[in-house]
Amino acid sequence: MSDENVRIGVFVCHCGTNIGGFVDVPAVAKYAASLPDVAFASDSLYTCAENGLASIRDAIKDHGLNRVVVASCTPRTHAPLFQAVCEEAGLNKYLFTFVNIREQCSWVHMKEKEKATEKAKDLIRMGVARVRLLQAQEESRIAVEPKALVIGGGISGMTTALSLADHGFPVILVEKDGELGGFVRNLNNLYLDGKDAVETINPVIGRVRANRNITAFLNSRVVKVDGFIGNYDITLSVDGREKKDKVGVIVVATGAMEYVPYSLYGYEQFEHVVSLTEFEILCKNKALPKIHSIAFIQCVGSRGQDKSYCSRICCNVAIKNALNCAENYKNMLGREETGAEVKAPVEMKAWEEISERRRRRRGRRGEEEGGEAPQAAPTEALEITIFNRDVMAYGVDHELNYNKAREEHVRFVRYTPENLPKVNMEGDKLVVDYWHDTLKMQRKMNVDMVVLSTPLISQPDAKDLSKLLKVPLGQDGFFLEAHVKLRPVDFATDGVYVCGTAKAPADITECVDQALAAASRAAIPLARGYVQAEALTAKVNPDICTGCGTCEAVCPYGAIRKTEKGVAEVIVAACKGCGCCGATCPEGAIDQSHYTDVQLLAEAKAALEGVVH
Amino acid sequence: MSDFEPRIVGFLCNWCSYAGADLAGVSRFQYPTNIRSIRVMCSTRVSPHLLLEVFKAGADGVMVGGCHIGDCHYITGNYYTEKRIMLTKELLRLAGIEPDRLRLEWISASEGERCANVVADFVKKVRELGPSPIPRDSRLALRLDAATEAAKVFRLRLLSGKEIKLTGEGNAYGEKVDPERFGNILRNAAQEEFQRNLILELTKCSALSVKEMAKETGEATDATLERVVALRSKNLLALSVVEGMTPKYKAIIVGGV
Amino acid sequence: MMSKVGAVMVIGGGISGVQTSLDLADSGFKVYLVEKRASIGGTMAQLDKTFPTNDCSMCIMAPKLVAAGRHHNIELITNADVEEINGVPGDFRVTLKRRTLRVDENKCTGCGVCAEKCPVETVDEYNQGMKKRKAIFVMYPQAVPLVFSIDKEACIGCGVCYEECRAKAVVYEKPDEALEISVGAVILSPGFDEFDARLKKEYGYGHYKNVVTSIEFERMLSATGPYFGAVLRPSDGEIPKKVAFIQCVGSRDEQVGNTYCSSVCCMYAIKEAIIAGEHTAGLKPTIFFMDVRAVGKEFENYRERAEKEYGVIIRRGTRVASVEEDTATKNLLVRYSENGGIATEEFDMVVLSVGMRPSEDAEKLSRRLDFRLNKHGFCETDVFSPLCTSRPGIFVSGSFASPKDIPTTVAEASGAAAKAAALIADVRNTQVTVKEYPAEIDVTGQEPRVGVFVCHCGINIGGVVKVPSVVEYAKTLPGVVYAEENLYTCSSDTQEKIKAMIKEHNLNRVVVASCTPRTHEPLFQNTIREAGLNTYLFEMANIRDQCSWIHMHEPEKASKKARDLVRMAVAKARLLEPLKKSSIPVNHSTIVIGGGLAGMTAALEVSAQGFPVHIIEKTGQLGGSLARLYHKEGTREPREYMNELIAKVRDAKNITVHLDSEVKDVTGFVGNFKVKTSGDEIESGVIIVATGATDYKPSEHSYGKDKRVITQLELEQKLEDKSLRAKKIAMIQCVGSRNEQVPYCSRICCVTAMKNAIAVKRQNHATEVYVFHKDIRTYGFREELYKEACELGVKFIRFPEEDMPRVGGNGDQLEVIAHDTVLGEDVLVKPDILVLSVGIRPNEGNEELAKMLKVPLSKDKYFLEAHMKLRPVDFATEGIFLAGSAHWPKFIDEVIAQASGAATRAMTIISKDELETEGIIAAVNEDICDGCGICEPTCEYKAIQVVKVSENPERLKVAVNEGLCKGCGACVAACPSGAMEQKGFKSSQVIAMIDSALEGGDS
Amino acid sequence: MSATEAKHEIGSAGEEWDPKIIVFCCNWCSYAGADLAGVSRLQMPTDFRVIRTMCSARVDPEFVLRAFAKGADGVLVAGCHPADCHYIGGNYRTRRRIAMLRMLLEQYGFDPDRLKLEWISASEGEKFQKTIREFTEKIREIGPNPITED
Repeated sequence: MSDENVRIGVFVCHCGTNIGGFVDVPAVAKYAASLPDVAFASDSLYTCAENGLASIRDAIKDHGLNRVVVASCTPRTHAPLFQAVCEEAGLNKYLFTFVNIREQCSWVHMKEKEKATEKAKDLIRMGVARVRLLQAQEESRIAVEPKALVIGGGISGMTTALSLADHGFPVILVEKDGELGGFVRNLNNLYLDGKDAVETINPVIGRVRANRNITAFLNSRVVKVDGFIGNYDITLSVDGREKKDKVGVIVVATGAMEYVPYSLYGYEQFEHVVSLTEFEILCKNKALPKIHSIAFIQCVGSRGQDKSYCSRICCNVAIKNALNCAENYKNMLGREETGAEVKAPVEMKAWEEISERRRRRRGRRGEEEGGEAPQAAPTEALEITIFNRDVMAYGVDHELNYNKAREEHVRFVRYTPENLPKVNMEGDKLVVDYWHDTLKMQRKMNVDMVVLSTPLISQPDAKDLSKLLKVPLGQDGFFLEAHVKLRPVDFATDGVYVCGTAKAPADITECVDQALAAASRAAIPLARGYVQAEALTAKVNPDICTGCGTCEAVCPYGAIRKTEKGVAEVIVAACKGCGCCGATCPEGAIDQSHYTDVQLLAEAKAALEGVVH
Repeated sequence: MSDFEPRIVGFLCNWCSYAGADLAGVSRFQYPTNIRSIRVMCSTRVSPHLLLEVFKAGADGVMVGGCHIGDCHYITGNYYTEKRIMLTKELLRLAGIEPDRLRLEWISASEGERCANVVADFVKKVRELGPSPIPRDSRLALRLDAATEAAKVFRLRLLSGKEIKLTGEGNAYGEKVDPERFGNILRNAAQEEFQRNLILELTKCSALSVKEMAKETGEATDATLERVVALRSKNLLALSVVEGMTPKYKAIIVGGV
Repeated sequence: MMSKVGAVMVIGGGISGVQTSLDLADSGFKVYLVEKRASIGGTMAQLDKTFPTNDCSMCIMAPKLVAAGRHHNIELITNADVEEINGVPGDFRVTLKRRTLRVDENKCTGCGVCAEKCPVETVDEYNQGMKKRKAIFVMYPQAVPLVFSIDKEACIGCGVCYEECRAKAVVYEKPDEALEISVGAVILSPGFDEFDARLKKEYGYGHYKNVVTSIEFERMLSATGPYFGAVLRPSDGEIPKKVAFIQCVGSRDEQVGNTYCSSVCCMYAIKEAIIAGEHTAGLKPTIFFMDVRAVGKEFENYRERAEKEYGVIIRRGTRVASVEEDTATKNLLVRYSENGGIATEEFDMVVLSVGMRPSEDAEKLSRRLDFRLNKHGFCETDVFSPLCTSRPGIFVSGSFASPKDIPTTVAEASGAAAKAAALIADVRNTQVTVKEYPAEIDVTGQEPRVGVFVCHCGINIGGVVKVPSVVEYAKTLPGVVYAEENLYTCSSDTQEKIKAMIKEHNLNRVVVASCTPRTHEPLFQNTIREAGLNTYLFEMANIRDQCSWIHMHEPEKASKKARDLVRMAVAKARLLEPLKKSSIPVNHSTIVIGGGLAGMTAALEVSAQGFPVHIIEKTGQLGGSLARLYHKEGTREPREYMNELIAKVRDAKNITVHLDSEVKDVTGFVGNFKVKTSGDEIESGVIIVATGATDYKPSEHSYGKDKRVITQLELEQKLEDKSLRAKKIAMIQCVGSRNEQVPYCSRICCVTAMKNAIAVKRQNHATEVYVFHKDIRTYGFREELYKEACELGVKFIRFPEEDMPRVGGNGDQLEVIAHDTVLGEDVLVKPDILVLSVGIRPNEGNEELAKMLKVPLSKDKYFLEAHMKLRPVDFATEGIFLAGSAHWPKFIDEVIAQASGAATRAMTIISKDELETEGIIAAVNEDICDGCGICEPTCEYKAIQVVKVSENPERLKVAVNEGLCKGCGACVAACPSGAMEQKGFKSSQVIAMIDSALEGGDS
Repeated sequence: MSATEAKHEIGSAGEEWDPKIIVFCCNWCSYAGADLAGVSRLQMPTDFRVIRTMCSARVDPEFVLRAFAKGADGVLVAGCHPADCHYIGGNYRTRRRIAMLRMLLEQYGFDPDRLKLEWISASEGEKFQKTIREFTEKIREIGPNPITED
């Protein structure tokens, strides 16, 4: 194309009187005809009307045009229409330039016809300067490997995997633990429906196991990811052995973990101070000691204490547990308290499980004894207190539960961040020392057990995974979606999706919502079988590039990688063509097709033509 | 001066500012005709040397319009735009051209009225500044050439491209670089590269002594000697002749022997 | 018995440390060379030229640095500090902290792309801040090891070096390392620091742009410096017309607390003045001296040439009071004392000759290693044990003990090695490694099968030269059976690849096209040797330093050139032949000629390491001139020390003393000398010349006729036996020195005069002492003697260079009349006794001995060493060494250090069972040679002799002594019949390259 | 400075004839100086080809004559500065030999300036560059080797 003589056609639109009323369109068209390389120029009442389009088609054929400029309204709405006409006439649609003389000329300069006309001429001159330098672009399609990788075997990951598998796509499910189920396995019963957590999740695990489209790997993790949407070469470490595969999309569902409230409120200092998850384990295993009173302290470590955010679910969980305690306390007691109802090993296991968790975190073998059930005399009714900053029982049903808890005489005591409650041991009694904000006085409360409501925090290996996948993490270490409102389960990088608590604290319902959303987003390229690559991508000149990596770092789409020779390469399938890399490249080795430096500068210079030097 | 009609080139991002400008039209908000806009996909596309080239071509003002921070269609593009404009203004300042001739505005797709107001205001401002001195002042033009060349230098572009990462996310050591320290390094680098390129521009045609260079660049002679040392060690400048006790230097044209 | 460790730690990697390390490593000890900076080289690496030969500093030093870097028994530990030391002499454990380079030195190829791309510019210390360097850097281009490091202070962590490094050598989070190393001995050579000229406020350094220090000036003079060797005014880049050198800045200056003389500044100022004039036409240097202390070999002559040939203006006896700046011109007004008044002169530039001060680490080191510093802050040593610190097992060399110049430092470095070696001599060869290679493949008769490996060097070559095209082209060349490209041919995985390819393709020649053979040839030679090929079946094409880097903007032409260079290399490679290094058995004994202080010291050092020694002494007793010295040195008398030495020599079982014995004939060569003396015939591996020198017997001033006229030695004798009777004594310096017949300075007479003057004053304070002198040359800590004499009231009268005092008087009264340059008029002194400070003269027999040994004499008839700076105790002829006053007049401590040094150098030979000859040597084709002998004088190493053909005594031929030949090839080019050849550079090989360069090639 | 600009500059420098120049460098000084020129990225014409010898004294007159006979347009011999020779006095011999060769060349009807001797030390990268530039320029002035034309 570059060898050919440039023959430009300019079509100026009156847009009824929208343009014609304020700009001397015939004069503009006449001026356009006088510009170098312009082989044809005309004006029409409505260029976008069928006859206007036909005239373009004919002119391309009759005058052998190989570049087209339409001067009318805005490319944002009308460019596709004219581009289609060009293609119909056998002209590559990228050899077309749109000049906006309506929205950005006639309509905004309605009282200055002469100047508006001059401006319209200038704009067309700029368009002509630009179109002269344009080159045909190919839009390529890139095949998609119809297979998905889901990272994380918790409720989110399993749900995504099942959904994708039900769409008929093979799914690789990677779980780092020895079993599926994730965090939910720790929980007792679930709020709202009150069902046992394990009973809820077990059927899901069963369905995953049974699904032929799902290959689940336990004790495994992702160690390497190369490629881009539709074509990821992944390397897994399964039981320490490397395993390679190829997938088209990746869903991150790595979940979250519990914050450990070291040195807060006597945790690990006093026996009956437990974290929320530990409490759930006790309840789940029916290993609660006999107690008279229990206190829940909310927002331990969150909302500005250590983590800045609210963990969203803890208030509702605390209410659930309060209600459990009020209504069903006896069913959760350990053996000594209830006779022979529960078998000893289960009971022992609960405390072992807890201390084992604690030991693991500390990284040393605990010297403390296993898990002797704490001794406390049972009473008729349990006194339940929830120390809170605000009760965030959002939504319809949770608020009802909140009301119910109050009816059950659960006490809600508000504290402020300036006056945090303190947990001490006085004699053999746990004491919560707190500031009563309503009474404006310091008070003490004897309790038998304190439950610390700790937030969910990001997985410690999230950073590594984010680097592997070239997707970002937010401030708090959770994965950061492409857009908080409109693209909640996408990453900016095409082909990678996120759901569940990997993104932020969420409850099971929300996780499942997101998981299904992620599955349906991920299914799109899989179902289509190809990705339409952006034609207007960045292009690297490998002879100039030295591989400094600056472009790689600024690209929000992870669309640049290094070749074996160490120079940058644009992943066409992932590039969105914003041009950031080109403007950044310290070597000037990257240009953006269709918006090259030369083209932009030609356009700008055309605007300034006539400036006296 | 009253008949002065500023020539203003606008670079508008496709998704916000260009749409905002369209909305101004659809809503018939009137503004002066002086602006000639160029549509780019993202404001981040506009690199400093490109902007300086536009000034070289004689623009009285250049406006760059992008999405509001946080709203960029390309997620983070406009953060870089902001840094680039800052660097460009610094280079304009060094060259001796009013940085106010360059304006960055965030205009969303819904801000048609604002778009009209911003353009009107900028036209007014540029009118006050008067015509660009570049077409008439060859000395300034040379300085602008030097600024443009400086904007192409690897070091400056690298620093500018890394600023957000280093001050925001953290550097190779996992530390965040103090923005003030980084700013100083960048400004310093901009000045050094500008002055070095100015010396190269000055010595392209005739050999100059350190004193003669200093007279043109406006820097002290000892600082100028440091520039000469740096340029010589990069093989961009060579000793041409010694006149009496005065060595004179000439720029090396790449590829020339 | 305590177990000893056969390894030595050398702390400080300047020229001193490098020399010590090489000597020890060559004598069978493992060496850990610890350097606090990232590269070795020290101060000498910063210098442009060296006095008095104007040798290029880097040219002569770089081979040593490379040798130290490559020596398999030297482990360089750079960027490291000593933390603590435990244990006893012979078995120390040293803890080191190695500060991280943040670059993996095993991966870094030194290609420099990282520094090119690094966006942060910061102060370049190597260039004294006159230039900038990057945050990732090497100190200088020739640095050893050539490993880049990150300056964390300056680094902003942008990550570009990591990205650009194709070798993936940048590791930002690399931690510091703690090392614990067992060694038998420690040698300290951390050097000195320059005096901070800012402290001399009156000279305005730091405020006035055009006042620079001498080391900054040195960088200006250097071709690799900021101004490419030109002298420019930092204020405006103009060439200064008038440059003033101000001496003794921070030396001989009680005000700043440094009472000593820095010993080297006079000479380096003269050198810088000469070189500045050479580099920059029209520049006129003036040097403001208090005294010109040109005490070394050839120094006085150098000074004279500076004045007469180079027009350097020398102002003596001046002290500069202040420097002021003209704020408009930035010129400098130098105010100085002259003729009792104050004079002012305007200059364009002022150079401050800054003195040496103790290394900033001295204090810390002395605490951590528990040895004492002297009152000046230098390492404490004793006159009779100049290389020992106060802690046994820790030795010292170089300017860490006192300010000194390079030759003295190098001699000491070798000397310190002797001390350490003696301590652990019985565990020699226990820690060193000998590399085992597979048997060599016999390639004789095989067709050449050349393998070509072309390096990208990251983007250094590949960014300009189309490497694939070079590889494809190489494949088309005759004899080439294999070619490939590598990202880095020097990386360790590529070495494995090369070996594998040699096996797979039966390669019998290897060509690597990459960087320079000067640094990388040994690496590849080792690789092919490991694959069973003779190391000489290797050839390199330098397509980086001499192609891609110098033709960066012409990729097409550079690619063509690279192809040409590969073709040339292949052309030579086809003709390469395996070379055998033959070995010569070594006789383990040493002959020391001369039984004075130098001879005995050298003999004892050698004997202490367990090797037999023969001392050949001309007279009937040992001791030499030491017998006539009485003044205490520290706490002991020289005579006492002498007797101790003699007793030690007598007691040493492996020392044989041949008294009344003279050398009559010397035959043989290194490893196998035969020396015929008046009585015996002795065989030895090496010879140490320690024949000393003679006092000048004056004829001036009625000496010998008038009993009141005596020499300093005679005065010393009188002081010793308390027979001195005089109210007024006059001393005249430079009698028989620094005149037309004997142009040199005898180095020691000023100090002798000071000692005697002080002793006179001490015996009777009322005695007046007048010293007539040209300069007082009490260099180093000896300056304190001068100071003491002044304080005791000794009067000093400076007379002009060419106007000696006149001695007269009528019978009863001696009269000395001299022109006093300070007063500007004649003065008359009427002494009771006139003492002549007579110079030292070379021995009469030097010429004869030199002829027998085939070693040269200097024009002053002292023995001439192989190289003034870096081989001060070697002769060019291998196996013969030099110590003591036979080399040049010197003080006791200097003699001891030098003699120890000579012993170490000898040890590098006699500690081996056999010597390996060079591979690249001359060889004669006896069928063609007709024994014309034209080649004989061309050989600087006396390796060629015309001999009779044994079968046909009528015919003459030439024989090459393989042990002596260094392989320069001069004889080959001289041979008129073409009988002489240079192995590895045969004419046919070079011609093949010429032809290949000029014939065709691709287009 | 763009690539196109660079091309233009090259194109303008006489394209018709590229001289062939052989450079003998001694291993210790001149070859090291040439390396330093590279390390310092000093740019120079591409027309020369370096052959390394251990000492400049190794440069046999035969080598020089052979080079001219084979069509070399210029021969440059580079060694250590006088007194700096790694082999003590080799370069003095070189100096005499080159002087003799230049006389010889003249007798053969060759321009003796086609043969040049230069002292270049290991730290004189810039001198190496200057020497190559000037010598190439000189050879361009003198023109092609007459042997190739005959």
